[in-house]
Amino acid sequence: MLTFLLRRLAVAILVAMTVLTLSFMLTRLSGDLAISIAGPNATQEDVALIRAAYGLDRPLVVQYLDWVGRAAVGDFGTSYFFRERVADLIAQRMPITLTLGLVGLGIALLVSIPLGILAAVREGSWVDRGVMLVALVGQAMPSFWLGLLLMILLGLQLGWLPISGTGSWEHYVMPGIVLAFSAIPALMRLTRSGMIEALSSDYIRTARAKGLSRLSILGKHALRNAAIPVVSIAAVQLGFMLGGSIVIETVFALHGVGYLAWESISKNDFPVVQAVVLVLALIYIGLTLLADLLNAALDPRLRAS
Amino acid sequence: MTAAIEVRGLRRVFRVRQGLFAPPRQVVAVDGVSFAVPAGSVLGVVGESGCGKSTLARLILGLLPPTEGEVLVDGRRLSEMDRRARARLIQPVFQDPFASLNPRRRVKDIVAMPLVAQGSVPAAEAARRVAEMLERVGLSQEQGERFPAQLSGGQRQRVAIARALVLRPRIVVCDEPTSALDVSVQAQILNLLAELRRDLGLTYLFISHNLAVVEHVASEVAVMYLGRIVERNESEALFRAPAHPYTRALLASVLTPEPGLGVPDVGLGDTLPDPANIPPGCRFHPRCPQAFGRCPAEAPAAWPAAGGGFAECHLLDPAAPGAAPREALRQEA
Amino acid sequence: MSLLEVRGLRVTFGGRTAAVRGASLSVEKGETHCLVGESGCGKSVTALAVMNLLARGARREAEALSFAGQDLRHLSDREMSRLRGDRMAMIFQEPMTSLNPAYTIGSQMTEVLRRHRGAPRARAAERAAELLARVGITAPGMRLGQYPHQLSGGLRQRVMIAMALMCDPELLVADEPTTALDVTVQAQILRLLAGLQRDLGLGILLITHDLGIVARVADRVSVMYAGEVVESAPTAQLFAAPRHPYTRGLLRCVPVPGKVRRDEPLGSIPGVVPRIPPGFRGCAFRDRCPHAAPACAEAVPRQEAGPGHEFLCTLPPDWALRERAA
Amino acid sequence: MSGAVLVPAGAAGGAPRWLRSLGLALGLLIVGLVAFAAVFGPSLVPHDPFAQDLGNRLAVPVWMEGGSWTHPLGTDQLGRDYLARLVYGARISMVIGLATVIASGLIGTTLGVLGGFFGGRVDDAVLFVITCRLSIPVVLVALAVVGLMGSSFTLVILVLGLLLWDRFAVVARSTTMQVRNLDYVAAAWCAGASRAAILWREVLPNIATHLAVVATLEMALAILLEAALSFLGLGVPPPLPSWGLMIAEAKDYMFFSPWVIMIPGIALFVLVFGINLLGDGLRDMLGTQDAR
Repeated sequence: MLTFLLRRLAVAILVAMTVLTLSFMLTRLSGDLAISIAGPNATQEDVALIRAAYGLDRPLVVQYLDWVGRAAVGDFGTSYFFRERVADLIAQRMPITLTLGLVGLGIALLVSIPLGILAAVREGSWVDRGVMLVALVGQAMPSFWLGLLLMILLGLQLGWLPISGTGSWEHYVMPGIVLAFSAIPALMRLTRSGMIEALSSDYIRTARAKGLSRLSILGKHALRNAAIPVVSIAAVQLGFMLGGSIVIETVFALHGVGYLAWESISKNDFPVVQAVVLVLALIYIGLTLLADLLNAALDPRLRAS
Repeated sequence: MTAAIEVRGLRRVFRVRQGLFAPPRQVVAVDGVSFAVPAGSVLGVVGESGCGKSTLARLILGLLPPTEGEVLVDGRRLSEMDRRARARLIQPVFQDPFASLNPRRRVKDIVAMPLVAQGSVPAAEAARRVAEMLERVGLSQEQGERFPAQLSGGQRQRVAIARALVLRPRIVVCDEPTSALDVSVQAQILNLLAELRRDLGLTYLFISHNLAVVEHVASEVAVMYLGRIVERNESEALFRAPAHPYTRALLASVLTPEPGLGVPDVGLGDTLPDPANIPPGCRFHPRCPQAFGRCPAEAPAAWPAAGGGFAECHLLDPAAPGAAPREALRQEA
Repeated sequence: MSLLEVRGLRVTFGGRTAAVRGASLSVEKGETHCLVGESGCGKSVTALAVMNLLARGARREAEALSFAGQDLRHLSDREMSRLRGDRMAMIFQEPMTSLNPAYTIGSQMTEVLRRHRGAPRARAAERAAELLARVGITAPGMRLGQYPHQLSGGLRQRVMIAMALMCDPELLVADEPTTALDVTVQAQILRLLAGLQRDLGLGILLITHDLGIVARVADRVSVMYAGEVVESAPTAQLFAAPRHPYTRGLLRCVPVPGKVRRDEPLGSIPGVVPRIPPGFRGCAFRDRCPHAAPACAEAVPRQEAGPGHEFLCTLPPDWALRERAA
Repeated sequence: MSGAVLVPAGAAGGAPRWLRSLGLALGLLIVGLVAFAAVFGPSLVPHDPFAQDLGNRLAVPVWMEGGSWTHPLGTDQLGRDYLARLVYGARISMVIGLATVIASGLIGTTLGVLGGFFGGRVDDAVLFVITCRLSIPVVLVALAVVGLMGSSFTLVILVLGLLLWDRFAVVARSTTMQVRNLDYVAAAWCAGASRAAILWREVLPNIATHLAVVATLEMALAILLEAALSFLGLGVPPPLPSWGLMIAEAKDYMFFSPWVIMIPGIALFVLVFGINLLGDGLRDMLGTQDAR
């Protein structure tokens, strides 16, 4: 178990290093950053000034090592646009994005797990078909469009919720619903197929042969095994949802990390962009690690080895 | 008589990696196996799951490289031949007729595959040989046009046999060829294999867990336990007077369809063999009902047994005090 | 009164395929009844139908289906589940997958007693440990805390047997309980079952494809072919004088050490097991039978060939004798 | 002897077949219609999707009060014909979807098949690359790249193609591993077939159907992502009528005339829905095939 953990950790660190490098390379893709930063009306001197100010005149390797060295201690430099330390910016915005992600995941789990179980228990019935249709609809729904529709319906016509902005808990409801929609199909399908697999397994037949009650068969024997992959995928989905929050935060003008990233991209504020990419990737890596741990904790076969 | 196939000191160690920092564990699946099979005869290899008999088959077929040892066909080392030359000498028939045929190809294309792989057989010639082979294994031309999913288990195994024989190899390695089949179909396939061996002068290596089947088809039998051949002898001699306690236990547990005999007590304990943890001394001693002081301490030599074979057991050592093999036999009876 | 009485059992899937077509058998108290046949003959479906464990979409009909005098046909799911695991228990072929990987042996064993007898946890655990010892498992207390994956196949099957015995059942249905095991372990498990039956007076319905097992453990045998019981007899009688051509063919297919010479062909049955279309009439074996006659396409009579020996064929009961004489 | 008894064995039962094939048929119909619109639509619709008519801005569709058949779906905020733009947008979505799937399919399948077939260190490397790819937030990186390099049609395809291969790789890898361990591959090896022949004849045909299912999923995802990028202004550059861009441009008017975002949104939804139906249908067919 310990060696498994260490091995997983080593891989995670390697992945993090690779992403670090990639996020550095990403911002150098466009060629001369100084020109991008300076904007179209800048003079030659302006560009040179910017180049010197941000250390862009140094060799790439030096810039890279400098960035790695600073990033390792949480120093991502200073934003060009906000004139603030990038780390502070992200720290201010992160709670909003995390709240949104958790609200979204919560809604997604509350919807997908009961529906997935219901579909599995009534496999092949109209209930099952209906649930699968919901999954298909969820998969096909463009999140930004759904966001706009909800704004029109819940915000404008019914007036239940604020249309956009950051502040009270009410501001998280619509974005949370939209974000949940992106995770519901996957979680629902997984719950359903996991339950179907469990229900057709030999050990469920054994449980029936033992004369156990239906509740015990479903709730104790089938669900426990079906839940194992769902729990770990839920952690991974949270990672995807945080990554996908950029669209939703922009639609709802929710000032989280995603919105920050979008602003920075529009303003060519590359220190912020590369830092956000890195931080989201690190969170994802952490979540997959967590998923593996949850898996090991839930599955006695993994726990032992 | 020259051996059609000879195996010398074959050994295969698997490294099971458990973690990045933990030292990999060694699993010795096949441990110093040697034998020679005369042309036209059948060597049966028997043993329980995990004894290394399937690994042995894969080593001989070149599907796995051996850690040590050599396989020779007609005195030539297989390791020094290219795969196409090897294919012309030795071919497999596998256990599961559902997994051994490519579901996306027609039967005639499956049977033709070895000819195509040779790269030198003209298409018309290949088609002729495929048709001939299909007929030989009892399949119609019409069945040659079908896909494997449209055939029964027995018919599929006939296809697998046709594919193995289309290159006219000298040796066929049959790895549990009838274990997935019903008894009535098993008999058909066993009869077919016997007929083909006689007609084509084939040599078989017949691997099975079913002793009754091995007794029926093999001229010589090797009993494997935890990677080693613990007893080898002429079929008749081995089944009449098994020398190794493990062989005796195996034979005792064969339930022949003879009513009234009840279920025998095989006298083996609950400890099951673990290839990752091979006991010191005689590897069978933890389960052996006749183990004595020497068994955990010292690996037994291969002592000659009646009938020209051998068994690796201290009880057969003429110098062993108070452990005559006769006594063991009486206890069994 | 038989412990288990099955008459005219029919099982269909989706109304199209008949897996069991009018099978009849009975198991007496303290008797081992073997149901033997090749894959797809309907023997496992019969066992599941008796336990009412058929998959959804399967339909079960019977002229009679009773356990200890109780008609099982009209029991509700709830009533049936009260019987299962209590008075009638079942074990399965795959010991590797038949136990729930997520719970300990102890948890899975005790829940049977807790469910059917409302026994407190401690008493149930006591009983479980006692039974583990009874089926030959050493250190039962330690085993109760272990998970299935920590046990070998043979041990798991012992656990399954112990679990089946938790409530002292009268009938044990065993569906190919040793097929997945090595021969030496198979012998151990079968010995254990025989011993338990002797001691506890269990009635056992043993499903198997292996005629060797049948010969060694059965009191009575029913041979199934294509969803029908084609022959049923006391074990010694069946092996000494089989009447149905299928039984005879099957017995000749089995290589018996010392009986069939090497290099001599084994007896075999030509063709493959057929699939029975709806509305099929006559003998299902006639396509593969060396004695098939036009009459075989009509209704086939059930004939008696001695006390407790029935077979389903158009040939007269003494056909084998006459054939040998001729 | 009566041959009537001998019916070859096959799978029976399952969900009502007509219902399953209904989904598949509906999916095919939708995708077919959109493909038709993408190919022939622009030449069938009388209006130019780029021609502005500032005097006729935000004309309502024909089914609303005041609508007319001149502009059946109305006009946008610059007076451009909505139907013409919608049809042209179908072309953009389909091209981006297909091109992305081809690019990502090639990358992912190659990686996955190599990892699954050769195993060992090759597989470790492939797995590592997949893990790295998965930890990169797709939308963010795509936006950043387009933002830094300037939006263009080809760049969007390139970026999506380079980012969306992960599922191809995962599925190709796991299915190749399964197939590689089957005895027919062993038989081909023993018959002397070359590695290339084994990959091509024994492995690929048996994983192709699984990859087809992934292809539908990825095409749907690519279309949705392109729409999202364009919606955020960092996808297909204006005045190209990407459906996402159409929604973005109409966003300011949606509270007063909701149909301006409904029309392109529904088009997007229906197309993606259809592609997913197709994928589900394929998957079901696979399922029945595997259950021999």
